[in-house]
Amino acid sequence: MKASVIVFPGSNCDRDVAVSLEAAMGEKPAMVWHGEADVPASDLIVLPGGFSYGDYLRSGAMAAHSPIMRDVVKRAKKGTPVLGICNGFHLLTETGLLPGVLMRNASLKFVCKDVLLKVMRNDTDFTRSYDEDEVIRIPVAHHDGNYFADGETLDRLEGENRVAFRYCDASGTPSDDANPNGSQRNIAGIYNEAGTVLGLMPHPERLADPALGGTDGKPMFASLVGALH
Amino acid sequence: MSAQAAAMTPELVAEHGLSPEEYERLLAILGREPSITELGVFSVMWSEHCSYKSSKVWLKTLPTEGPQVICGPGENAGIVDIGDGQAVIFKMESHNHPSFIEPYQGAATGVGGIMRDVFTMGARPIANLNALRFGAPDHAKTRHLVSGVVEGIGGYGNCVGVPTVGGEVNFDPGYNGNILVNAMCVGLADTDKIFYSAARGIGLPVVYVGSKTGRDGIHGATMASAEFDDDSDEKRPTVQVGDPFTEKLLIEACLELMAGDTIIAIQDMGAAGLTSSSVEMADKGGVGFDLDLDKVPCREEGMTAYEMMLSESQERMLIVLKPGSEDKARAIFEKWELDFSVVGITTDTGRLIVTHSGRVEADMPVKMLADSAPEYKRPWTPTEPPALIEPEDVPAPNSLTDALETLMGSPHLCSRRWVWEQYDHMVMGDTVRRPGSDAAVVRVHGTDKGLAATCDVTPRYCTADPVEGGKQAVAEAWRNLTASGADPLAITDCMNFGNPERPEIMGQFVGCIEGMREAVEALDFPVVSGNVSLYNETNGVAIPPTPAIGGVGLIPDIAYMADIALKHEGETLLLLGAECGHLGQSLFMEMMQEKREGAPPPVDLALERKTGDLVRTLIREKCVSAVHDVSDGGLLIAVSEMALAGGTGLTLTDYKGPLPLHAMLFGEDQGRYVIAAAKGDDIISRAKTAGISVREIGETGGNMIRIAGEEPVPLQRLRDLHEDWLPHYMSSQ
Amino acid sequence: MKARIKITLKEGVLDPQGKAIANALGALGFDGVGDVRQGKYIEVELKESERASAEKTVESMCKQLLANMVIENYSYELEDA
Amino acid sequence: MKARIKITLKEGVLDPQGKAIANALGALGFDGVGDVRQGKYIEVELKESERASAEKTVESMCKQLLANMVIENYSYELEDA
Ligand SMILES: Nc1ncnc2c1ncn2[C@@H]1O[C@H](COP(=O)(O)OP(=O)(O)O)[C@@H](O)[C@H]1O
Ligand SMILES: [Mg+2]
Repeated sequence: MKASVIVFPGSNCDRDVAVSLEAAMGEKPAMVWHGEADVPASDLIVLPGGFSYGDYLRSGAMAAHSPIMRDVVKRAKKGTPVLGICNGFHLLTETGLLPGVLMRNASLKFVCKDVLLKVMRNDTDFTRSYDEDEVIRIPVAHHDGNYFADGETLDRLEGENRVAFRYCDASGTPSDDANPNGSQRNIAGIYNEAGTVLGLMPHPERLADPALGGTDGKPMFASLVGALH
Repeated sequence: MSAQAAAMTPELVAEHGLSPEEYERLLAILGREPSITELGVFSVMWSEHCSYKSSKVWLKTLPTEGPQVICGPGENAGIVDIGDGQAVIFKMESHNHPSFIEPYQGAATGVGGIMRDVFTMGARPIANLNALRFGAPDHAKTRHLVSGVVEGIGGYGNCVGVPTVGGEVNFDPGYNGNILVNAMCVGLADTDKIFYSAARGIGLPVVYVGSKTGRDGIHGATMASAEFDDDSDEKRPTVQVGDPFTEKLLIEACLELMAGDTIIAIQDMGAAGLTSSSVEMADKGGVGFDLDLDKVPCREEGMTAYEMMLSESQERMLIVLKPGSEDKARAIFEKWELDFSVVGITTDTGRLIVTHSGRVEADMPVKMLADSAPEYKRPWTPTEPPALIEPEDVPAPNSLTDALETLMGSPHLCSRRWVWEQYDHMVMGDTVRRPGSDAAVVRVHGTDKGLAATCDVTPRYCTADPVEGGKQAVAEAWRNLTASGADPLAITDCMNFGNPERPEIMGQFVGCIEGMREAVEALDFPVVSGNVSLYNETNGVAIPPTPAIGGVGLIPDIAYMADIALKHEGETLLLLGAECGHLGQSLFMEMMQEKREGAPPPVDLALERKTGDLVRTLIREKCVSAVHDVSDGGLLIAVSEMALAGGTGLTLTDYKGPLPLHAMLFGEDQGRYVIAAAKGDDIISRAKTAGISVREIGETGGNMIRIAGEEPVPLQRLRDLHEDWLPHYMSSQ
Repeated sequence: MKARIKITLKEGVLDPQGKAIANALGALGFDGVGDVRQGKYIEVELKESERASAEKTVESMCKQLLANMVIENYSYELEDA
Repeated sequence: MKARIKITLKEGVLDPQGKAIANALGALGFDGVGDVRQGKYIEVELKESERASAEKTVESMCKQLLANMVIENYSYELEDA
């Protein structure tokens, strides 16, 4: 399996996700500078977390116009799986590959902590190694993770089974207390129509190594390797 | 201030913070009247902030060497060997005054500045810490300052992508008029890729990289060396704004350049920007610099030489390159969308010659600028240590468990989660021990080694007895590293004090240094870098003496480290270290009697070392499942923190010893650790053989804290009290 | 020419910052504060000297980058330098 | 009454966001973009109906909360509802 991690000025989880990918794939992903015109041949494209362009103006707004993004969009539309984590999720919404926006957290504060997520589907390339409705623990670290879309869009997302993860309590119930940022309907991540593009705010790469205190992020990388090798 | 019309008047000289004697000295050095630019340059170089003129004689007494030390104080940061061709590079620095004036930007730029000190030496920053002191919670400005400072630290560190893994927070009315924001950065480098600031060689290009220069913080260095008065608001326009995005690019660009073989010397532009960086580089290299200010990238129009030399715009570096490598270097900085400009050349004149628009604006001897700063041995009077208070002389509380609840839910001991959840403490994927334990631990990327880091000082001890307080600060840092399983390596310090021209303040400084020196020597825990912040006074009221210590330790294999969480039921709890029930200057006395009296707990350095060495050995042998040092609040607080961290309760054994119960539970005797172990007997006998006091204090299990004869305290209740204070305080108006 | 651009949230879009400001104003004792909305204000210096073409430029700046048209509106004024 | 408030950075204060926007506009092919400055735009609904007292209220809102007077300036317009 070949994976590419796109590096933007201000990306800062590029190395972290590369480490998790390498652990799962047994091979280093390609690190691709945003100024390139083309993504090398890849089975998976990853848009990493961080603060592309400082998150100035709007998170992800400037990086969405990076030269490489034209090719990323093209390939995503042709079906290459794309995983956008945190700032990568911002980018996916800014380019229109995913609907909605991520607004400032309701608390207005940056939040870095472990949260519980309910895995809504386990039939995509990203989640096959999880159980359906499994509750997993993954960290979030963001200032702008408050998912917003109009009611119609939200209904459509739910109707098309495109909610990937929801913030929930230990029993799997999405509650206000379990919601770290005010996201509508406790949405932590969503898919595109085909289920090949996933954007999520939590960082699976941060808990994919027992030394870091948990491994609930690991099955995502294992799923991808299983599906795409 | 304009470059023209620069008649030297006594007022102008005084405005630049120079005393009449200092000005005479300047005239003697130059042999003529200075230009306004020269006056500005001298004033910042001779400011307390840059010259350490009041503190130098005392700082020299601190031990700075050891087999592990690669580079001690004097460079941008200290360097310590961690084996395998790797080094840890770290330093702590204050940004007190700017943070009081504009908490968000002041704290943010503090973080940015300390990171530059570390990556300028070739290290990738891998962890940030911060030691914060605020005024009393009920002081009108406190909430606003806490909120701004914490947001600023997070805003900068999170964006740059370096985890903020630890620190400390104090509230004390002594900081009402002067808060303290001390930022620490820890970096990792290869020992064969360390960079220094000495610009050795003639005819080498001097290169400016990073952000453009604006009129930011002109006179910041002299402001950082001046007392506040009620007009301080007037000084506001000098506030600098941080740009963490540019800092991130600067780190990547510098590290990319460093990977090649083009750099002779490199230095960040910190306080006094272009002035101090060029003087230091030229002086250390024994050369002169010709600078052409027309080449300096400027953000604003019409900037004068004076302004460019004194600007404290952030995110800038000065590099001396090997000749011919300019294009290679330029390509790297352009890729990262940063300014790059050759602004000068090294010369054999030994002079700093600054030209602007074809005019020589300054022409000064480098050596004199760097070395001739006055050095004062200011008069000092020692602080008279108060008498020891006997445990019996402090009244018992009505209820021990009420006292426990009061302390755990107080601003002094409540959880700092509200703070560190606003910091990205996990980015870089190596935070193997998150905030909430004694020391944070970051793994050395790609290895099994860990670096432990902590910030410590107990200002109320230092106020009562600076010598014991200084000792205690170093010892507590050593203890926190030990409790996490690390071999303590070295410390950085940040010496925050009032006006050194007052003998009693100078006496506090001298006392703290004396105590630190003793501890450093006894624990082989050298000082490798540091920073001094004086004049922390408002209207003649000085802050408590606050020598903040940043300690770093090495864990050879992170499979062998410890944390404070009680993990298993039915384990034995042991207390290692002597119990004297020392309540003087304790938080118990402060919270229950509302006073601060008596001598602080003394530190026995020989015992400290012996006890710590045993604890570390036990951790390495995997004999213990949890370790916590006993500090603020005493034993009952320590075990409660352990219980909360692991979600496992405990029962304390019925106490039969000689001390009053409350003194045993809340005394702040130093050099102690609580450990949890499946098999206690063996540890007891080993401790006894080593001559270390040891006592079985209880057993783990259940979901309460149980003390014989007292109502048990449910963990959930304690947790609520402990977790709620800070968020509740911050959300009320 | 200078463009003064206001970016505001569309109606119906939730505004956490505006809400927080409204609360804070209330807590500070300002009575009678109703809805508060926070947007962005951006000033752009343009070399352009012709109004019609400057308008076109600013429009496309807003659509392409400055505003997220999913949730935001923009409006602007042009001012001769 | 509605107050339309602009919060802008004082002259000389670094504006990292503005700088980044200017670069991004350049990269998008907009030529002739000079300085860009980003500020905030805040709309506050007020119960107040009298202009003079509304002005006073808005002034003190800006000074106390909306603007950071150390580095920002404010200006505003009032509009009858
Ligand atoms: N400003 C801060 N930033 C990050 N972490 C902090 C801060 N203040 C306190 N902490 C963390 O909270 C925990 C408790 O702090 P403290 O009581 O000072 O520990 P100790 O008594 O062991 O020195 C530590 O893990 C510490 O790193
Ligand atoms: Mg401790």
